[in-house]
Amino acid sequence: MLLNQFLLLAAVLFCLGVYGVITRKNGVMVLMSIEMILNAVNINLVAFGAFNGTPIGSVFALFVIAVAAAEVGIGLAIVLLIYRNKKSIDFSEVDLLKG
Amino acid sequence: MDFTALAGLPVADVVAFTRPAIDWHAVAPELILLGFGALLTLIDVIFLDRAKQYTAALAGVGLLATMVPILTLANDISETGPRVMFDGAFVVDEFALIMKAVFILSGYVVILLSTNYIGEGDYWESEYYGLMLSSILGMVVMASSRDLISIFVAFELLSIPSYMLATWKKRSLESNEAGLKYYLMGVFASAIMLYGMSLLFGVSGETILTKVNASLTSDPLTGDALSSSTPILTLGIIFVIVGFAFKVSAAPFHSWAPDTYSGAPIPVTAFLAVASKIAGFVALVQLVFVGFYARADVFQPLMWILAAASMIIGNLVALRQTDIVRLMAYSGVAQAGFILAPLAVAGDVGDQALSSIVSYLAIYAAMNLGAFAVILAAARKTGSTSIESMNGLFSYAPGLAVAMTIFMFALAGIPPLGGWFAKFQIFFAVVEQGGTWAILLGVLLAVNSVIALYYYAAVARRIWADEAPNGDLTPIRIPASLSAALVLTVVATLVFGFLPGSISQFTDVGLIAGG
Amino acid sequence: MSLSSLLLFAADAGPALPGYTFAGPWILRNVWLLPLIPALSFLAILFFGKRLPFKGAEIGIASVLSILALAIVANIAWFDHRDNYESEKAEDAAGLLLSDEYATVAIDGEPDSLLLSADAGEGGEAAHGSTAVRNEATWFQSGGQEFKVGTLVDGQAVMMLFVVTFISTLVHVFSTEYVAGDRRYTHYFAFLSLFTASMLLLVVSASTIQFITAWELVGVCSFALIGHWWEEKPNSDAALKAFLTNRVGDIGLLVGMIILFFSAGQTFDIVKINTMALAGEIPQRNLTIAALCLMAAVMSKSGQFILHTWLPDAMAGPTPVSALIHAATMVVAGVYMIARLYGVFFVGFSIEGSPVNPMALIGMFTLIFAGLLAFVQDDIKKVLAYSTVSQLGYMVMALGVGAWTAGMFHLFTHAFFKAGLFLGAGSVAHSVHSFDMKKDMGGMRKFMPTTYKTFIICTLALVGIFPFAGFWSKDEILVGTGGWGLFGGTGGNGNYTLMLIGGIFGAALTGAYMTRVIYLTFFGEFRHVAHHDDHAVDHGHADDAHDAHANHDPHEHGPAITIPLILLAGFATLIGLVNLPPGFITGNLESWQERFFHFYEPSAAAYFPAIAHGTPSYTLAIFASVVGLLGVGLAYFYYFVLVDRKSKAMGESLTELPNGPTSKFGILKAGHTLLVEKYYLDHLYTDVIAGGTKGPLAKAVYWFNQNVLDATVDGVGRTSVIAGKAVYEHIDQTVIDGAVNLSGVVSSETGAGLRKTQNGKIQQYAAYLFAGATLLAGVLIFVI
Amino acid sequence: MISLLAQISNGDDLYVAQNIFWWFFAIVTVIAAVKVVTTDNIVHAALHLVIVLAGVAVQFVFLGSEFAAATQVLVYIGAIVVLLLFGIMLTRGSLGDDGLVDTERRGLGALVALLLFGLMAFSLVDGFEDVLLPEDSRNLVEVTTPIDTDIDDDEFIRQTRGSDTAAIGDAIFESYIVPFEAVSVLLLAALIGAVVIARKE
Repeated sequence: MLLNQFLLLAAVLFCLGVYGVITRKNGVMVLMSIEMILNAVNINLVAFGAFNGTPIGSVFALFVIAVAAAEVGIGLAIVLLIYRNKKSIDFSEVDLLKG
Repeated sequence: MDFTALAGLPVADVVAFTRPAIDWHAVAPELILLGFGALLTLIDVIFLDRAKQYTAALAGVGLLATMVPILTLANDISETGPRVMFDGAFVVDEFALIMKAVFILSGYVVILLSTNYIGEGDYWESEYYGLMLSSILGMVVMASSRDLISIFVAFELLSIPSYMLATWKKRSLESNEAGLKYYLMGVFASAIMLYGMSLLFGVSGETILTKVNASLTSDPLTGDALSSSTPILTLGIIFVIVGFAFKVSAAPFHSWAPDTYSGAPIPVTAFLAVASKIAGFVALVQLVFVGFYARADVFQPLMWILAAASMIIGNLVALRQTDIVRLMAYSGVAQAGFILAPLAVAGDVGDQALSSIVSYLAIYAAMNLGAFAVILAAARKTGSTSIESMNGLFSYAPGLAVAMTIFMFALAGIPPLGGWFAKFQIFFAVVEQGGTWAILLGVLLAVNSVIALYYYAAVARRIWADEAPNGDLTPIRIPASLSAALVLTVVATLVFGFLPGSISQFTDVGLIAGG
Repeated sequence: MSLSSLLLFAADAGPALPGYTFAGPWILRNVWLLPLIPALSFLAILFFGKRLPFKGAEIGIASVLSILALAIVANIAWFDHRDNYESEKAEDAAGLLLSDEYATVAIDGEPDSLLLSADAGEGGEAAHGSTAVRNEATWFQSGGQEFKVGTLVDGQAVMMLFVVTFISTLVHVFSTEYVAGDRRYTHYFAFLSLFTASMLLLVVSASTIQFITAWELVGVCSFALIGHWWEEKPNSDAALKAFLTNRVGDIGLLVGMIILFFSAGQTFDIVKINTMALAGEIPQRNLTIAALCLMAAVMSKSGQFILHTWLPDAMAGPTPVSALIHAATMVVAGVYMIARLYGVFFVGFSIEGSPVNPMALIGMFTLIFAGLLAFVQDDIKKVLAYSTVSQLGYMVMALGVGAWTAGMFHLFTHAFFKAGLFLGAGSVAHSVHSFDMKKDMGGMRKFMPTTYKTFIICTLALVGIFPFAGFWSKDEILVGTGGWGLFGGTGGNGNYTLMLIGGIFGAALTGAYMTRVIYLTFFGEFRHVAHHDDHAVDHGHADDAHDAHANHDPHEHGPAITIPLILLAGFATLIGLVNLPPGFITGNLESWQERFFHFYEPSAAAYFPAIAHGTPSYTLAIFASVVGLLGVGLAYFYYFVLVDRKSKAMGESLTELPNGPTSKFGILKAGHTLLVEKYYLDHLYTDVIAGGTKGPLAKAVYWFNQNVLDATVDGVGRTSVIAGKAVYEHIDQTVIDGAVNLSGVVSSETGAGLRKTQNGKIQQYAAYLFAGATLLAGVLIFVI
Repeated sequence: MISLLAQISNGDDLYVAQNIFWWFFAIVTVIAAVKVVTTDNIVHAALHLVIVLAGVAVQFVFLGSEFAAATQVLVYIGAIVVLLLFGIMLTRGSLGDDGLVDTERRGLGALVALLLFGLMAFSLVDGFEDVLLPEDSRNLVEVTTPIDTDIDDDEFIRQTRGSDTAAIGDAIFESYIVPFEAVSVLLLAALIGAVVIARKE
């Protein structure tokens, strides 16, 4: 199989995630897009691990997964906090600070 | 492709596991910090509210205790050379130790700043300090990381607690927003950085920076020597650097900084603006000097652009700020531009660029923490961080006014205060290289230091020249810990300026040991 | 011929002497004491000042008195060293013990077969060169580069040490009364001490990096002292303007010094840089660029056109500060820097043998330009400020034409008489609580006789009237332009004819505007009316503190103010004699000529260029004096005759001739012929044609008197005023200030535009992040 | 695709079945991913996300990294998606279509995403055009020591099934012990912090 098959698939997922984080208003949906971006990176890492014949790719991916879990956890905590204070998780309304 | 694994067919491979040799002395700072963090959590769990008043002190003691192995290591290393562990993933050299010391000391000052703020503000205390310690642990680990995975994890370890610290004023919408923005931008930045790391890992098959560096000079497929970079390498290097450019709030990746700084609790802002930013620079320095050094044709132009953009954008926008914390944020963007400047010539004048950056970081920590200490103290009375709230500070708090003037002029680079030496060394390193682009960057540095003076001096002018709001001249009660922080930073700023040798003898480090 | 003469000859014939030594008298090796004492005094005043009976002033005065004493000792030690060092060395080499004789020879000036030529003219000076005394220590080390600090003491430095300490002492004394009762009295003295320390540090700097530090420090002190009464917004604005304008020049300073650093093989050592520049070891191109950059610093610090705008504004500070900082010391730092790095400028601008160079041109332009501006100021301090700018122009021009000694000599004399003028102005203003000559002064000679007399003396010195100090130094500058055969002047470093003309013209301007000041301030009737209170608000000076006296008549002050004035007037009278031109006197006293040149110019040192000296000419001196007096005369006629006559006629104290339509009518009625240009021809025709038949001669004389003389005076005066006003309003206040402000506005507006991108929407930021990363990567992949 | 066709026409040793599977999963994943970022229904988005995550797990299997695949399923699908669903519930996201989930920033988002993709695709094609993956990456794991029952303190010698799981474990504890410990601190800190942030006062 071609290495680029995987890499390009990852690139597609990455860019879709980017599109998502820019356009989604709902906080939880932004978090979902972030997960997609991180997954894209994981595909890259594992594919390169296979390409180079080393387990480091998978190791790296595992670290990313662990960190992503932590990140999504606190991301959700912050989203919930904002929801409690604002009764809304519309990120486009979170713009008190600017200038 | 092999589906045998899926089918579960046994394959009799045998792999040896070698227990890695661990140099306990070299990891002692991390372990002590970890121990105090755990202790803090345990005490909180066991004694609950009864221990609340001691948590700040315990955190402070923990940081100071961490300085002990750092000093003994420094002594050791000067005789035996750098300690390298885990195939070069973890290195304790002069650079690492200096930066660790800077992190620990600035963390200590931040804790001094936090003591009354957090205690009086009815915030979660022991968790606050616990998270602060774990973030500092991340920084300390970062200073020794010479490996992509370690750098990534250290980056996350120092970032994730600070996302939460920025949100710590839970009932304040501004604080929530500050935390959210910081969190989201941080996650996006780490995503970009990870993508870049994946590409670099892909072409080299390694994560140890020295090995990555070695692989950058030859084509990953053919093994031919590369005269210039390939798109894939360029993309990888740039994406990794962008991730840290976010952390150091370099333009155009600075947009989170002003918003986060102005919304977060002020001690946390000081922490983000100083310790966290320095950690970003430490990572950048390690990446550039160890990981990408062979690809100066990529990182130099990139750093040039980032430095120039940061200086210009940071300074220009700072001119229009009305909030002192936002002003500090934009000034921080401009300062980041200054610190990035030597990296734009690092390929040619490596040692000098490195030591100028290290000096700048140490001096920057003192000046900026001091400025935030004054802002914090002034806000105790005025309850506001608008620049107007600094008006007439001199008439009711002359000590603070003098201190703030010192910090402002130091930040502006007026000799003989600390900042001048920092700026001077940067300028010196950049011009030393001597090429057209370096000279142009030097001119930009000079011009920007003048622009910066406008807003720094404007703050000083308000302090001295304007009337206090409502003619209220009641003095500010400054708690002991805050005074201690002020004294420390003022002394450091003055000493670094008058006796630059006091800092340059430490920061005069050679190229970083890569393991 | 003795052995020692052979040695001296050998030195003459060979390469120039290095020009410095690390040995020498103790005081010259330890001049770092001079900046140290006031620095300590600064701290002492800050910490203990308020608790002392005189609120810290006593510490300040004690410290300046002690450093004044040290400076005098240093000067004396230098005189001895200057004359005897070479002979001591020669004697060491030859094993002879002639030092005593040499000392006598040099000091008494008795002709000696060995040193005849050395004393008689410059020809022999090479054999008897000046040897600077150095001392240094390592400040810090960085990147394998040692940063040294040290002291470099030569004639220039000891001269400046004396000027700074002397003026500073007088200003301290003056200030005890002038700012008495001020609420920041203690801080004021603290900053005076700090300023003195910084200035002395600058003076003795041996390395460029140290020089830059001191340069910035004096800037900060100036900022603090200009803004001393910061409660008034104009004052603090002025302080900021001064600071910012100076920073523009500082870029030049920094860049220039860095270029020199690298060009001279990575050294900050001033002596080495100069030596290499002169030895041709630095490419001419580098030197030129460095000199141009440094010129920017000179322009800002020493108020040269076009970066001079801060200096008049800086008059918002207390008057003694203006006298010290903005007349005698800090503003000459730029001139001093040129003199210090003269090798660089001399080679960089090819001063030798060319008819024009940027430095001379800037100096000349500034001296004329500022002279014109001085005409239209109503604020006495602003007149003096523009006058200072103008005189600094003279100094820069002098250095630009290669007349090093003339420039430094003018710096020296100017310090005394201009400080005297400023303090005099301060004394007057202290009485009337205002600086506005037109509204609040007039007739002050009756109230303040001492101030009046000293002010007149200092004015004479400034205008360059024989034999006051300014005459000698200005004449020497004109001589130094060199080469214009018309006045018999010869020598010099080039044919700076244009500068000669400019300098002479500037002398006329000086005479004219100073006469105006004298009239408006000291003559006529006291115009101070009860509007003082509004007035104080407009001007916001120190004198607000003295509102209690507001309604008293002006009166002379106590000794703390008059004694400094008298001392400065004395210096303004006599100090010019220290550099009598060669050939002025003959006989036994011949050796008293050119003492300033002899002791203070570092001749024959490798770090100093071999400059040629112009030969003085009586014709030139007389011509320049006449032109200067012409300026005085015209202004005198206008103010003391026409305006005075008009004032008496109208029964009030006028400040200029009324020239509105109604007053013209009044003029005709009163039978006075006030000639405004428009009516000039009408009068000519009516008088000549109508009066031609009766008493033609008497009529003609009368006509000549009334029309031609008056018209000329009036025309010249008015033209100058109009020119000055036009320049002031259209160029100085609009174009230059505009340009200075424009950069700020553009930056600020760009900032405002950029600020809009920060719209608070997090996802917008995300887009910036990703787009930024993409664009950066795209640029680096596809473009670079 | 073109290179794939080229391989077929060249008669290279092709894994046709694998490629067909791969394309099937890839297309499904991409379609689901598009739905995640475009659908107006937040619950649908979450469910589509499950498909994407599962698709990524399949990619890991294709790449011979079963351990990563298993972790992917456990952590992402098992934990993170559940967490997100809780988030949706707690923030009372509507179960039906929600017109307010998108912003007007679509054009910008599309532009940035396309530019980014263009850049990545260009670089990837330029760098790895037609590069084949090794047939079995695990063959490269070298056998260093024969089986030995003597276990001494410093050198553990284990029999392994030869999967990458063992190699991963070895790598983590040989070279990446510091980041591993750091991640544990990180998870603890995130846990404590998230509780403090999210809990009601």
